[in-house]
Amino acid sequence: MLEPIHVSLASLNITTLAPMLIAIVGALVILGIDLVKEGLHKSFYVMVSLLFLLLDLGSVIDFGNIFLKNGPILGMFDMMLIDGLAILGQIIIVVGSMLFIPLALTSKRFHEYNYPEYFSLFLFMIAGFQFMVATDNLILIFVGLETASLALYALIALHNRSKSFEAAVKYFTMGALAAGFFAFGSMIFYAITGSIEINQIASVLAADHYANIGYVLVAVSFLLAAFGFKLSMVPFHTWTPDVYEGSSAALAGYMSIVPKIAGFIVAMRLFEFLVHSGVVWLQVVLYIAVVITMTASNIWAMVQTDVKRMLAYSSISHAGFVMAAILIGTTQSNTALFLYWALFSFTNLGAFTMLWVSRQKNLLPGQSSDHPYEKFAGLVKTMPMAAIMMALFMLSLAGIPPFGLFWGKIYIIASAVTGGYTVLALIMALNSAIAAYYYLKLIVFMFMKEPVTGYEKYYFTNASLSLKTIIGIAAIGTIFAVFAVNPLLKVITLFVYNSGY
Amino acid sequence: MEITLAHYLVLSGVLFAIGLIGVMRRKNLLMLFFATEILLNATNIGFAAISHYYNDLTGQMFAFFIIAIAASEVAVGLGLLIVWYKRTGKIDLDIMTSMRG
Amino acid sequence: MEIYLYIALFAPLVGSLFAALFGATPKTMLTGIVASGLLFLSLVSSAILLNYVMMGHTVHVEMMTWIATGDLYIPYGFVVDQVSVVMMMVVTIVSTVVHVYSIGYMDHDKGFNRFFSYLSAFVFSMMVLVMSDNFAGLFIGWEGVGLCSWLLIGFWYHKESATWAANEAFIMNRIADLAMLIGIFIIYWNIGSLQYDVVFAEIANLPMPIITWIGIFLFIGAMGKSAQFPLHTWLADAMEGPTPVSALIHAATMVTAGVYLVVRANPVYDLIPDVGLFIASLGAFVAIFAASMALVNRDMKRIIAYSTLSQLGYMFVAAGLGAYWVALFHLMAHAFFKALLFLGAGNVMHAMHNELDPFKMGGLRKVMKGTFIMMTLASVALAGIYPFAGFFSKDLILEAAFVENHYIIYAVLLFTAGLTAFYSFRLVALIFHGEERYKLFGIHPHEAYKFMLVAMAPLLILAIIAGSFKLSYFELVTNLLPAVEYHIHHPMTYWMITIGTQLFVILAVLLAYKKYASWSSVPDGTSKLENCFCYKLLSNQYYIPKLYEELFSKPYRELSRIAWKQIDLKIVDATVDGIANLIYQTGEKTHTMQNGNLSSMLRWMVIGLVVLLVLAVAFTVGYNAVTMRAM
Amino acid sequence: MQEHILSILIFFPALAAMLGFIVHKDSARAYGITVAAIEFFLSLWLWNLYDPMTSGMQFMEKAPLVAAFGINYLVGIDGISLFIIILSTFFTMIGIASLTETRRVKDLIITLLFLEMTMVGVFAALDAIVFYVFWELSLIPMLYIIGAWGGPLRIYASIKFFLYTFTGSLVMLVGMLFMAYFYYQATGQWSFSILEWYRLILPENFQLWLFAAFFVGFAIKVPMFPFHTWLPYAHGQAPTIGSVILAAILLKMGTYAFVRFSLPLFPDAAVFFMFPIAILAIIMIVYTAMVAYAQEDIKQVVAYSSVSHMGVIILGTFALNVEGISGSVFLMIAHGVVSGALFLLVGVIYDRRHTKLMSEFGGLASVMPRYATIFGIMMMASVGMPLTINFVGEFLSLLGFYKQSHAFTLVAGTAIIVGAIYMLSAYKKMFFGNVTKDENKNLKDVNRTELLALVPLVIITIWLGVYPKPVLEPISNSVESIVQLMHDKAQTKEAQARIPDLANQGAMNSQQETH
Repeated sequence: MLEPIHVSLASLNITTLAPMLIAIVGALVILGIDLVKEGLHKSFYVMVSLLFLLLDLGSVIDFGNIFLKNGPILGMFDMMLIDGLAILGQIIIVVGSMLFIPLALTSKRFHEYNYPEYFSLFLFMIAGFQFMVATDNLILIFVGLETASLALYALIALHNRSKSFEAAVKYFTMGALAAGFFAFGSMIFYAITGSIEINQIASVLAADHYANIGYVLVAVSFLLAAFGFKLSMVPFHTWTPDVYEGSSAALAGYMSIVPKIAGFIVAMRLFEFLVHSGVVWLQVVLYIAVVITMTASNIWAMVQTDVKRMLAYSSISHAGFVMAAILIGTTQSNTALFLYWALFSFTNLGAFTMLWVSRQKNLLPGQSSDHPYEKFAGLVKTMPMAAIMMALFMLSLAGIPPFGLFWGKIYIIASAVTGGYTVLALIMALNSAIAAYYYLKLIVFMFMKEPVTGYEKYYFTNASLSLKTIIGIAAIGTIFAVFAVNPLLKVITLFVYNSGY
Repeated sequence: MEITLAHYLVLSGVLFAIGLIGVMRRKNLLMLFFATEILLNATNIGFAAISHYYNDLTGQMFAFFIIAIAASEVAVGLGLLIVWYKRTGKIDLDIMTSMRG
Repeated sequence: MEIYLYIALFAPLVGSLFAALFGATPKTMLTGIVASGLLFLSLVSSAILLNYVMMGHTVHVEMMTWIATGDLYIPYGFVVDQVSVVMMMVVTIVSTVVHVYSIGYMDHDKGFNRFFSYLSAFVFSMMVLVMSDNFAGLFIGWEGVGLCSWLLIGFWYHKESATWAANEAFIMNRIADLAMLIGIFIIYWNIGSLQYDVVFAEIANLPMPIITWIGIFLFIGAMGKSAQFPLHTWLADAMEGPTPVSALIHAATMVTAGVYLVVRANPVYDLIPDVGLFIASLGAFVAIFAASMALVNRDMKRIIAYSTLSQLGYMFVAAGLGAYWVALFHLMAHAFFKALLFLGAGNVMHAMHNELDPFKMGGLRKVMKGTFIMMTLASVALAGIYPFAGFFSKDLILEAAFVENHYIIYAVLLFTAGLTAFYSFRLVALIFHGEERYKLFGIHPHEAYKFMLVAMAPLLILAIIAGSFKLSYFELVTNLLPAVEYHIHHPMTYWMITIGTQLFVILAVLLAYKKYASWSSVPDGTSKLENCFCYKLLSNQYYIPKLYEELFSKPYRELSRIAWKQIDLKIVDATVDGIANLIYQTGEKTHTMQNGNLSSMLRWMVIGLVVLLVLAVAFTVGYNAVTMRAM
Repeated sequence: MQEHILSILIFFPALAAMLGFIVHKDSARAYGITVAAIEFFLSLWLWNLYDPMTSGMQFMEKAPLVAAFGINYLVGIDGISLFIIILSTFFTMIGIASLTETRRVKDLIITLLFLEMTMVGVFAALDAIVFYVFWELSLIPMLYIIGAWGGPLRIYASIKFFLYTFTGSLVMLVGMLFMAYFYYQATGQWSFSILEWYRLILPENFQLWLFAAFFVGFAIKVPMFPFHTWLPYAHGQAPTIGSVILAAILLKMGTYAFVRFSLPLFPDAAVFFMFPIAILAIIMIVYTAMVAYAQEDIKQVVAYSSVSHMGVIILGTFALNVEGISGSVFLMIAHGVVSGALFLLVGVIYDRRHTKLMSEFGGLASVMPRYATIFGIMMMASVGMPLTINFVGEFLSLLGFYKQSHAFTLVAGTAIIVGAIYMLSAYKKMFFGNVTKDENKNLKDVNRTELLALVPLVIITIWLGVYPKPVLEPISNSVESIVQLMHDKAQTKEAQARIPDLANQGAMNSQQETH
């Protein structure tokens, strides 16, 4: 029989759970309040969620300080690992969520925001993502991943349009398959090394000099497929455009940011040690995957007729771009990843919010999707400020200086240069040129074409003060990013470097 | 014949392959969900066997978690399926193509 | 003295700008008078400078910097020395006359003011050309006269032929100018300066090939301005301009700029006698070549233009043979009588309502006595009959050729002298003698204004007496130019040659009179002569303009079209668009993989996994194979 | 204020543009003229403050932007950039003053003011990233100007313009990052300061690659053959003001960048690539001149003529000696003035007839004499008549390159022939002959507003042609220091031979100065 386990509470270091617990408690509180009093206004839930997220953020930052003093913190049988990556990841997750959750405060009514469950699911999802990034235990990663994903499927479906259900079902099914890949991959690693903790796997593999290289590669193949799905690498990306189109613009924007950063951090933990251990196969495969993902999705984005789908493909391309940082695997590139994503989240927040504020209830005759380019034709004549804002976000996405993403872009390309990936750097640069085409296309529609009648009544109908504020924040973040880059770089480098990446 | 770890793993692999084929071939949403369950359970067999082989509980723990997650997946999946069925009266995959390109 | 230099130089500019002020307004007599007055002022200043220079001084000023960078230093420097002062005198005399004359000639023209503006601007450019103390300054004037020539040839811009001729002249000159620029570049990079004094002092230290190249390129430049073969076609076409322009620019001054350049650069050409010989040979060729074309031409002005061309050939012979002072002397004499001839032709044109075909004139001496006398005397001078100016200068050239033992050149020139006399008097005879064929066309000719004739008088006098300046001229210019005297040592030979020449020339004159003085009908292209090959060859200018059209203009036009339509649009641009389209089409073709069907999406995932697994297995197999072999 | 004059010059128009949103649309044009005039006088004041005897950078300002990555806001000017900046502010002023556009003038003015900021910024930037920022940023206003106020193909033209130049500059960006990385390897610090890069001596093979990367960006911008095909479309479709700014200023960014980056950073590579580039330049000169000759649209003639003249600028730049580079920098300004004026002139006739086909005109000289005169002067300047501004530049550029290759210069020199061919024939088609079209019989001559824009250009054309010293001298001084730098950095034998050593020519210089 097994010996009873004696564990002292102190050694559990249960506080490492604090950020996630805050989110979970928040979710439960919202459910509890609903039991007590029904029919509260959505603004109440938004604010409660925001408050809990603030607390969450506070505790993460607290860990940040501890980390800088003492180094990585372990807890819960060493399952929790609070290192620099975890902290940075959580900050981006929580801040990103805080920026997106006020998008519920639309002026139009959407039924999903009347359910308190929406907000509690949202918080559960955040807790899931936080778990994903704050561990190197494959079980916990799996649990976090699934918690978040299941909540996300439900959130998408809550948008209550037939496309949303279709999107949710597609996402769900493919997610289930990806979960299978992940589990199977983990199983193979477990079989080879007898461990499911990434750092132990790494040390075991290193100890026997990758004797079972074949099995390792098979395992990596499965994990790559699983994370390829999560990070929407070609050809595992097929869900992305459909899901983005099906879900509300707010949620689509959210999906383009937060789940991805969680995925990136796990990918970093999983793949970088392999890249560094000289698994040439992985380098080659990642190289190919990165290039194909960037290029193919750019090319597909060019031919889209719907802005939201275009942005979906564009975010695939951006993900591919950032994936290059993992391939390069230097401190600089990992720093660049976080910098890029932080800047990207501001810009994408703005872009998707702009779509969100002009959401239509009913499609016009002949209109096949929510946000066709024609909808924005001649916007500068009807709403110049809106057009300028949208153009600003597009230019930033295209990497035109001095707007936000440009700085992330040059830092990643610079890391490719310093990492010795010259050709990759060139491919990345040239891809920006292809990408510029479809971002420009929207600008062309907005600034150089005559308005198409029928759409004008939808512009900004969904806008409320808080949405405008969010757009303003995003715009300021995008324009003045250059002043934020230096402090961001310093902090990120500190965290990344001290985590050993 | 003694049943070794290898047999379990082969079984696990075969089951996984069956699951994959099911995922690719099935047009009925419900059957599709079954196929994904097969995938996960194939993994479970593998974990249990390896766990026994190493005499280490971690694998079994992983299997437990997978079971739990599979269960919640089914819950969410069936929920979606029911709503979809209510809306369209069908659970056929091929009608689910309103978004493309 | 500097003040006179500046007056001589800038008075025409002031005149030009003054006239330009009234450029768009209707005719004001004032512009003509002011411009002419200022030119006269320039003439006076030049005369004062001439006097000064004759006393053995030179004037050299540096007004200000033009271009200075690196080691290059080009000032606006002007020099009045023995050579340039001669040119200044020629230019100012002829142009003053032409200005005054033009007041009458352009009397009825709408562009009266504009004309004076251009004309004075031309004089200014010409003065810059002759007075500059460096090659770059010369080039300013060089291009300036080209520009004014373009403006003036195309003065009647509504005429297609005029504007065409203007462009032709400009572009052909540009070809030569390029060579001139290259010559300047060679000078700069080998000597480090473009100042005449520095260049001529250092030139002898350069290696021979470089001097040769300098000489060749500068001469090509001169060929363009002086319309030497093969860049000669523009000069005849340039006759589309108003006649005073032809007199001033295309006879007296601008076209002699090439000769001036060779004379000015004599230290260079002295070192390269082979190039000099080439120049002389080309000159001789052009002399006879142009004269032959003048024989049959039926356009009064073109005949005179060919004669100009021919005389330029003479000048180049002299310059090429090292007889620079002779070349300059002929230049001067030629300027006077040729300008006179042109102005006379202008009078005739006026009288004949712009009719140019001498066969349609005849018997004009009765109504145009003054013009008749002047043109006849000018032709005598041109023919080189004693004691007119042409005799002295032309004879010297012949002597030079003879003395230098270039007998072929000598023979050619001698023969050309006969031709010259023939076509000159053919023209005079056709215009002024014989039947009054103009009556057939209902024209009532009248003599030109008195003051125009008076204005021409100085030229007439100079055409007659210029030869008598020979000695003082020789003394003057040989301060600067090599003082080679060409004396045929044997007096007997000398007299035989001189008298022989005179006889030959007079014979040609008589022949011309005999054949044309009693001409009675207007040829209509049916006569036997007009249909013989030689005649056609000559009247079509040896088919050279046609050849140029076929060989250069048309292919260039065609090539340009091909460059645009075929290369630029269909290759270069199409490649760029092709790449863009390729990318776009790839997107169009492949984005259907996103067919929205969940099954196929799942299949893509599995395919992705399978590909990864296959790669993994392949790599492992390969890896193991490699490691096995290593063991 | 003097220490910050460059920042003021850069950001004043941008600030004014922001405030311009508030200005009522009827007053927008007056506002634009006012702002542009203030900016222009500021730039004149800058010239006044500039010390022409100093060859180095002046009015330097530095502020950290991304200190961790070595990116600083670093601006400063020398003789090379000073005059291009003045040209930019001048043309913005002239352009706005002569604006005849009636559609959405306010938007146009604001866009132009933003464009002005980017132009001044590019030429003042001494930090590669700051340079790149302004470089890219300048595309956007131009994109908008072409795309929103252009002709029927405007969208195609504007996107082509944008994407083509953008693609090129991305390659250049990679080059810049490499350069910074080399600097990092050499010194352990990141830096994008051009001045610090100047101190770096790179191995030749790196130079070649980096040169090529920068070249792609610059060559497309210039535009060099065969990357030039965006230009005819851009010019053909752009409104007058767009063409004017594009031709006068934006194209100069490419050639300026060659002088600022390619030459001093990669002297060995510059020598290595001298002849290939010279061949391209010659193709530009001759081939494009031929294409210009074949055009039917007067604006396209001017557009292609721009490419042809840019060829001479490139040639002068790669002469790699003081004469050539000074000449090419001077020619940048000259070409800016002349081609800007020519585009303005084309705009004048387009406003009246709404066509640019030469076959629609003919005999304009009698209907519009003043117009014909000004056009004629500018045409002659474009053809390179001495005593006009263009001649000085072309003469020096060709003179400079003659030192490097005689045959090439001879071929390139045909510029003065082929240039005359297309220009004169175009002039003949438009202005000479009889007035054949009834529409042309009552055309109004240039009016006062147009004269206001054109006359200053004529004056500059002649003034700087007659007396280029005030501009040429500072340029020459700064160029000398660049050439010396190149010589000092040159490693290959060939480069050392081709790039003159000015320091050891002191004897010769002093001899010249005694004049």
